[in-house]
Amino acid sequence: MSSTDAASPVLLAVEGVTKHFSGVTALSDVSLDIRPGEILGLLGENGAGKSTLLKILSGVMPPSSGHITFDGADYHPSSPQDAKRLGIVTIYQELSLIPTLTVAENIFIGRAPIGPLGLVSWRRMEEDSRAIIARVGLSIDPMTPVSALSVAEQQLVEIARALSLKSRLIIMDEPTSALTETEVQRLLSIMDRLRRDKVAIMFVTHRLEEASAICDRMTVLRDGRLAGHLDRQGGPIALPKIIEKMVGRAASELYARPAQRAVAGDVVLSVRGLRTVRDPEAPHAIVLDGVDIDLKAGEILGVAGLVGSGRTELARAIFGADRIAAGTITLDGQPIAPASPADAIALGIGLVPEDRKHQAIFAALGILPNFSVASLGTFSNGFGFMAERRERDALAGFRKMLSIRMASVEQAIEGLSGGNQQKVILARWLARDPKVLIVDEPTRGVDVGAKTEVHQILVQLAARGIAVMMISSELPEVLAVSDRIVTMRRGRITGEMPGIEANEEKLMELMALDKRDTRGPDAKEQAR
Amino acid sequence: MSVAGEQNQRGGINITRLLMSFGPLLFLAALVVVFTVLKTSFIDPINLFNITRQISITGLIALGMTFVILTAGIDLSVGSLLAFCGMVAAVVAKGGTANTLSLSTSGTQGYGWFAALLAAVVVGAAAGGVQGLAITRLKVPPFVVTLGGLTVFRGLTLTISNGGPISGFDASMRWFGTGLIGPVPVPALIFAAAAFLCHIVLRYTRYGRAVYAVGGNAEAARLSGLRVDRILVSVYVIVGFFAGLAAFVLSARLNSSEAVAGIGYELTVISAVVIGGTSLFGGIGSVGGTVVGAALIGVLQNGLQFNNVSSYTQSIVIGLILILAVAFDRWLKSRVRR
Amino acid sequence: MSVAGEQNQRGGINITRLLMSFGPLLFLAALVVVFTVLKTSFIDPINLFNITRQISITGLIALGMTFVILTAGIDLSVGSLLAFCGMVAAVVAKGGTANTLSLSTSGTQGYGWFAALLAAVVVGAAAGGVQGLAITRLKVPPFVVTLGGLTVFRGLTLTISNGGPISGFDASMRWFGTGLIGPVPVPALIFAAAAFLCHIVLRYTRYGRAVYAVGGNAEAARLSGLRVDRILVSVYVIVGFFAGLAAFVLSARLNSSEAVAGIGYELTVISAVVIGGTSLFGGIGSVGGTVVGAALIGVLQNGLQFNNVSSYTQSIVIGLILILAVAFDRWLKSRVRR
Amino acid sequence: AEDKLTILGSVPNLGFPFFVHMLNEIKAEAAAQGVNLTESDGQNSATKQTADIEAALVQKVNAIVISPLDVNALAPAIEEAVKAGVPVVTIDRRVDGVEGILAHVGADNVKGGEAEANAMVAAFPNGAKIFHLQGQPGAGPAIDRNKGVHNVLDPLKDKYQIVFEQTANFARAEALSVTEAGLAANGKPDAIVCANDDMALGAMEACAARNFTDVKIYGFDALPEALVAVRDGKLAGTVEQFPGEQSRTAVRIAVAYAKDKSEPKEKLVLLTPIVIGKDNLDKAERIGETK
Ligand SMILES: Nc1ncnc2c1ncn2[C@@H]1O[C@H](COP(=O)(O)OP(=O)(O)OP(=O)(O)O)[C@@H](O)[C@H]1O
Ligand SMILES: Nc1ncnc2c1ncn2[C@@H]1O[C@H](COP(=O)(O)OP(=O)(O)OP(=O)(O)O)[C@@H](O)[C@H]1O
Ligand SMILES: [Mg+2]
Ligand SMILES: [Mg+2]
Repeated sequence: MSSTDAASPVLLAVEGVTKHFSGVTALSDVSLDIRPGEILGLLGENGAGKSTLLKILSGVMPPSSGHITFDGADYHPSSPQDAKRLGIVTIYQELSLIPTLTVAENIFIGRAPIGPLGLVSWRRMEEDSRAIIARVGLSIDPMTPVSALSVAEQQLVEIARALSLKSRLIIMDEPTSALTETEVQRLLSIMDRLRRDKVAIMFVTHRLEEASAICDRMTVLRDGRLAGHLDRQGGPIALPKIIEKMVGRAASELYARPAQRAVAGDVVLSVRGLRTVRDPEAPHAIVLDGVDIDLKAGEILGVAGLVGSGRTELARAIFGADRIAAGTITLDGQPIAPASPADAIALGIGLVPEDRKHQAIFAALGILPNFSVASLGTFSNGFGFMAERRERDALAGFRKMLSIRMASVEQAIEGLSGGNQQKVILARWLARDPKVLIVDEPTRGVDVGAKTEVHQILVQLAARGIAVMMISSELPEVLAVSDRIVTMRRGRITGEMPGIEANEEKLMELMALDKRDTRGPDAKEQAR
Repeated sequence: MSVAGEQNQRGGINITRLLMSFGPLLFLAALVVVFTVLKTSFIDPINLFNITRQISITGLIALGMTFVILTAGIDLSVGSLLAFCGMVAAVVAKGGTANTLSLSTSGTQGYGWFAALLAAVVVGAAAGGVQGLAITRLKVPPFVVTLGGLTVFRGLTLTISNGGPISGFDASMRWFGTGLIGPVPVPALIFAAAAFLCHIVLRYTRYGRAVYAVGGNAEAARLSGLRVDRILVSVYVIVGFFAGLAAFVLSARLNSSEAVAGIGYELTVISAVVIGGTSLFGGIGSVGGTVVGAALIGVLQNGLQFNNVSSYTQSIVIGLILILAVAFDRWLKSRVRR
Repeated sequence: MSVAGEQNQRGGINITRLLMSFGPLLFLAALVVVFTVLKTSFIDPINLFNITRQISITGLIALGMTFVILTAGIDLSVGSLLAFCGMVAAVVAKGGTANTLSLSTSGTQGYGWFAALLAAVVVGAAAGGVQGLAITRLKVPPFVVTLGGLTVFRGLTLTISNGGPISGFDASMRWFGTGLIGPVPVPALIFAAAAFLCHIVLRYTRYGRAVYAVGGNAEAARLSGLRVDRILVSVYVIVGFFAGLAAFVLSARLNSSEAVAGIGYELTVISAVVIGGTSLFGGIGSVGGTVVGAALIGVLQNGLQFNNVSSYTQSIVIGLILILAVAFDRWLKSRVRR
Repeated sequence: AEDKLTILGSVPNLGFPFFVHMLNEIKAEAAAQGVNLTESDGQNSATKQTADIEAALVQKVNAIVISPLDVNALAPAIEEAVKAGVPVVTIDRRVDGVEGILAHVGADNVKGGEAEANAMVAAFPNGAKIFHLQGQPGAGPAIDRNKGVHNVLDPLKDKYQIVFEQTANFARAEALSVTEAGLAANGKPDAIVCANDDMALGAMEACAARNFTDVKIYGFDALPEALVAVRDGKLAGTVEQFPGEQSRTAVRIAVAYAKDKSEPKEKLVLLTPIVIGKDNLDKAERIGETK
């Protein structure tokens, strides 16, 4: 990889940018610069101010003070169009696709190909977008509405759209948070190609290996301030150096494998021959095709698989969120048939869903109601009145235990950084003290420090005898925390091994015998 | 984020809270001042009690509507449902559809005020429940179901009464519309008590929390174990109950149940809720706001009539003030960012 | 994904597409069959043309409302705005507010039909634009702004005409309401042409696609570089334009502009749009659906009248069918995957 | 029944008892004459009433008896009927400018308003302080009745002051709260003149609540409920326009023509509206319903 050509002129320079949100200082006197053909990593813990900085650069919001130049000229974008016109393209952390429109239309939003009469040519739009998404490895029908896509697929569409725009600077805010290894690798190689074409890229991620592998330089933020710059000098920037800058102290080992625990107890949850039906409301959902799985008390079962392998569907089926076509589920030896999440929860099952924004948080509500929504029974008296005192005490406990950073429990949850939102959702389920806890991508968008904390929490839960099922697209994470690992592909379980024997190569082999082909003939047949 | 920042943040939030409830309240206060300056007798207790009595009918329905709108729903049928419940109450109170025209009927034929009240609220709640089921089971949007309800209930009302009013209730029933306890009109007391109850339910109970959660994000609420459909049905039952209660009070007040009662009430009621700061997208709002919103509309109408403003001009002024009140509220809130 | 899968997928989409538009259409067809069986003269061309003429007024407004609802907005002011534009058109056509009652006025005093038409649509579009600006600049929700507009425009209309109608236009203007081209009523032709144009704009222009995008997710649309506020204002201009056009046609048809015209139209118009499958949450819907929705309501009203169903029963039946039509559409869609 | 004649009976708005009565009388007379009746409710919309006429023309009714919601707006539809050779008899509200209408049977609303105001003036020879409750803004009868009242009172401005004039949309609940506001703002008036009985009854409740039992309240339409109130001395009077008689006469004329083309004796039958007070209750058409 070519290192930055120090002689090339600075493309974008940020000088002393500060941003206040009514009392909160999200950014304080931050400066950085980026040159053409350079990949600059922007790193920092949750809430460090990365997204805020990127939003300023892409014209979503103005800075409170500070100065920005682009191409040597003053740059004060008043809207995203201004940025776009200059060739600054952004992939936002919260996905910004239009769910009701097709993939093709999302890719060509505002610039649909025009035919001879000045009318939109749907045929060309479809063809061109098929080629564009193929670049990122997607082969879905471009005329599919985005609402039918999984989070990962949406993220790929968003990336594809950004890449298809003529750009000089691409800003990527956690583009890989929902992706599995294969897609990530593909993205990294595309980024490398763009670098050779002299496009500048600003890249935010909490997956430090990725950042280390691709970035030429890194700027690290801590508490809204500049914590320092790191440079690739000959080799990739070492992880401990990054972590030290991020958290302000020497780094412990990143994915410390927790000490092996006592062997797990009895089987708590047992699934046999689980099949699901194709849901007309979510036609792309993977159909489970006879899943058998056992979950023991006190163990963490890691579930690995590529995007679209059916892990989320498995979790939702067990949780009563989707209809089941065939198969049995037993809990503590008793057959159960949860018809709704409420039933599953009453039986002692919890689920932290993968799509935080749409499935977990109540954006406009305070942290307190967000926390207690699944335990209203616990936090209310016999007459149905809330025991707010107890509720607050419980939240205070979790706030400390999970080190959730918030201004106050009255604050609307949307004001928290993504990682802290995730911790509140975890607290929601911990408060219920479930028998079985399923976590789907529990550390999506969570920073390294917090990630380790979440892992520790999961381990502690298991140690208390809770059966934990962890779905994750990050193999290092699966390897680090799982006592046992199963792999899935095309709605089926393809392998199982003790965590201690597993490694990335073995898992990859079980996950991906062929290319992403989730809607192959057998899956379809099953759908009838 | 520094500790100072945190404290600041907290202070900021409190100010916002205050302003959030004060926005419409400030506007209301300003209106009262203006009308008093224009004509001092405006703040005569008699007139103020008139206003409270006048807002109590739509105010009661607005309380129920607050629940509905908090779940991101809407109920356009309330005006027709009010007429329907009023007619049912009249039939029960008088023991038939026959119109006893004497205004001093002792009502010996009928079943008395209590049965009438019960009939009104039970029918209202049941009708609301049926609409709630249509919304949750048939997956038809609330706007459509209650728009259908609007015409269906009106048709039913006209059918029952054959277009005419049913009039003449006994004194014990009329007391609920025209009586006073001390200087305070009974309808105003009923409204105040109902508002207090609704406030408690929404703010301090498990059920209230669930209503906000469903409105905030229905999918997340379902995945958090709330029985979303039941809660949705329940809010339509509640608004129907209040439409029934309001119908009873209105009939008692007018000494008559009319087939044309409540036409256009849905818009007044929804205005009250929205002026009070409740979001039509659900999850945000309060009973206190609704009370202030209802009061604002009542004061505006009364004040303009008080000054004998022509009805054409009244329409124009009311429309503009409605928009301005909400704009002012938005502006205040945007000053104090979350 | 395999090639077979893709084809399947695509096939699925086409079937759904078809059914999406066929849901209300099937319902409409069923209604026509039922009414024809009940009384054969229902499908007399004369009656069918009557129906098309009858739906053309609310249908025109429904076309504009489709744009608004596609952006997740709503416009409650259309009925009042129609009355307002009609009054403006009358004043221009007659050169004053004086009421000439004769049906055969030659209208020499006024400025002729073209000026009247122009005035109606310009005033309508401008009024819509003002409301759009209030929505985007003052950040007041569309429901509130247009509810305010509903009362403001009515008040203005009454003020202009001092409560009365303005009647008696010349034959050239009346032709737009009562004329025929071949066997086809002119209002129906105007409606058809406007519907075709709207279909092209929404389906085949960048502007149209932007309207869908804004309705699908306004924030995402903004981040994608669309000028969301401008698009929002534009849809209110469009619905205002159509309210003006409808006002002109209505005045021409009735030979009179009434101050009470259009009361309650907002609900009929929104019903037509929603029955046609357009989502009140924005982003989903089509002009074809709206036309079918408008036709469904027209056929229903005409058919019931045709069979001399009592007007009270008519209300009940129309309300129920409205709900059932949408429920049927939902059910069809849930049967067939997207 | 094949050769039975069919007529269309159309009224402006069946939400109001006045028109329910009118249609009931049309129904009764049609039955008495042995013809079929197609009913139409304008539902307070000129377009709806127009559509009903068009539908009836398709069905080839033999005659139309109609009380138009708005005389101007319904004129084109009526003209269409006339052109189609269907005899039309209008009730209550007269359509000018359409040639060939068979007959009109009515009592002028302007005249009614004048009668109402005159009755009030007669009750207060020395002048009075007056509240005036108007009907729905823009509605035909509201305009005409308002005109009638002002025709009488405007020249007498010095003695008869209208201190409070508001619309209550023909609705009882609104009349109640509007009157409450009026009483609070202006104190007790001598008389309240209302554009229909529903508003008069609402105003009556508002006065009763303040114990202003000697305010003279005048209504319009002579509904049974108002007649009872007049009898009990709670309303001072109400205007009788004989809608039932109008309707029956209109049906008779229409049927006679439809049967054998017999032209009516008079093309214009005008019944003079009278004010029903305590002393002439027996003149009220619907007094029989007040038992
Ligand atoms: N709209 C807002 N209103 C108030 N505070 C905000 C807002 N947006 C961000 N903040 C605050 O600003 C700080 C920085 O947030 P930002 O989203 O930039 O963090 P981040 O570095 O992107 O974190 P993450 O890695 O979790 O995405 C946080 O403390 C957050 O709470
Ligand atoms: N909440 C949901 N409701 C319906 N379908 C969903 C939901 N979430 C995901 N899906 C479906 O899942 C499909 C993708 O597969 P899925 O997300 O199950 O794979 P996965 O193995 O969980 O992989 P990943 O978690 O990486 O996306 C999507 O096409 C989408 O339709
Ligand atoms: Mg971020
Ligand atoms: Mg998943």
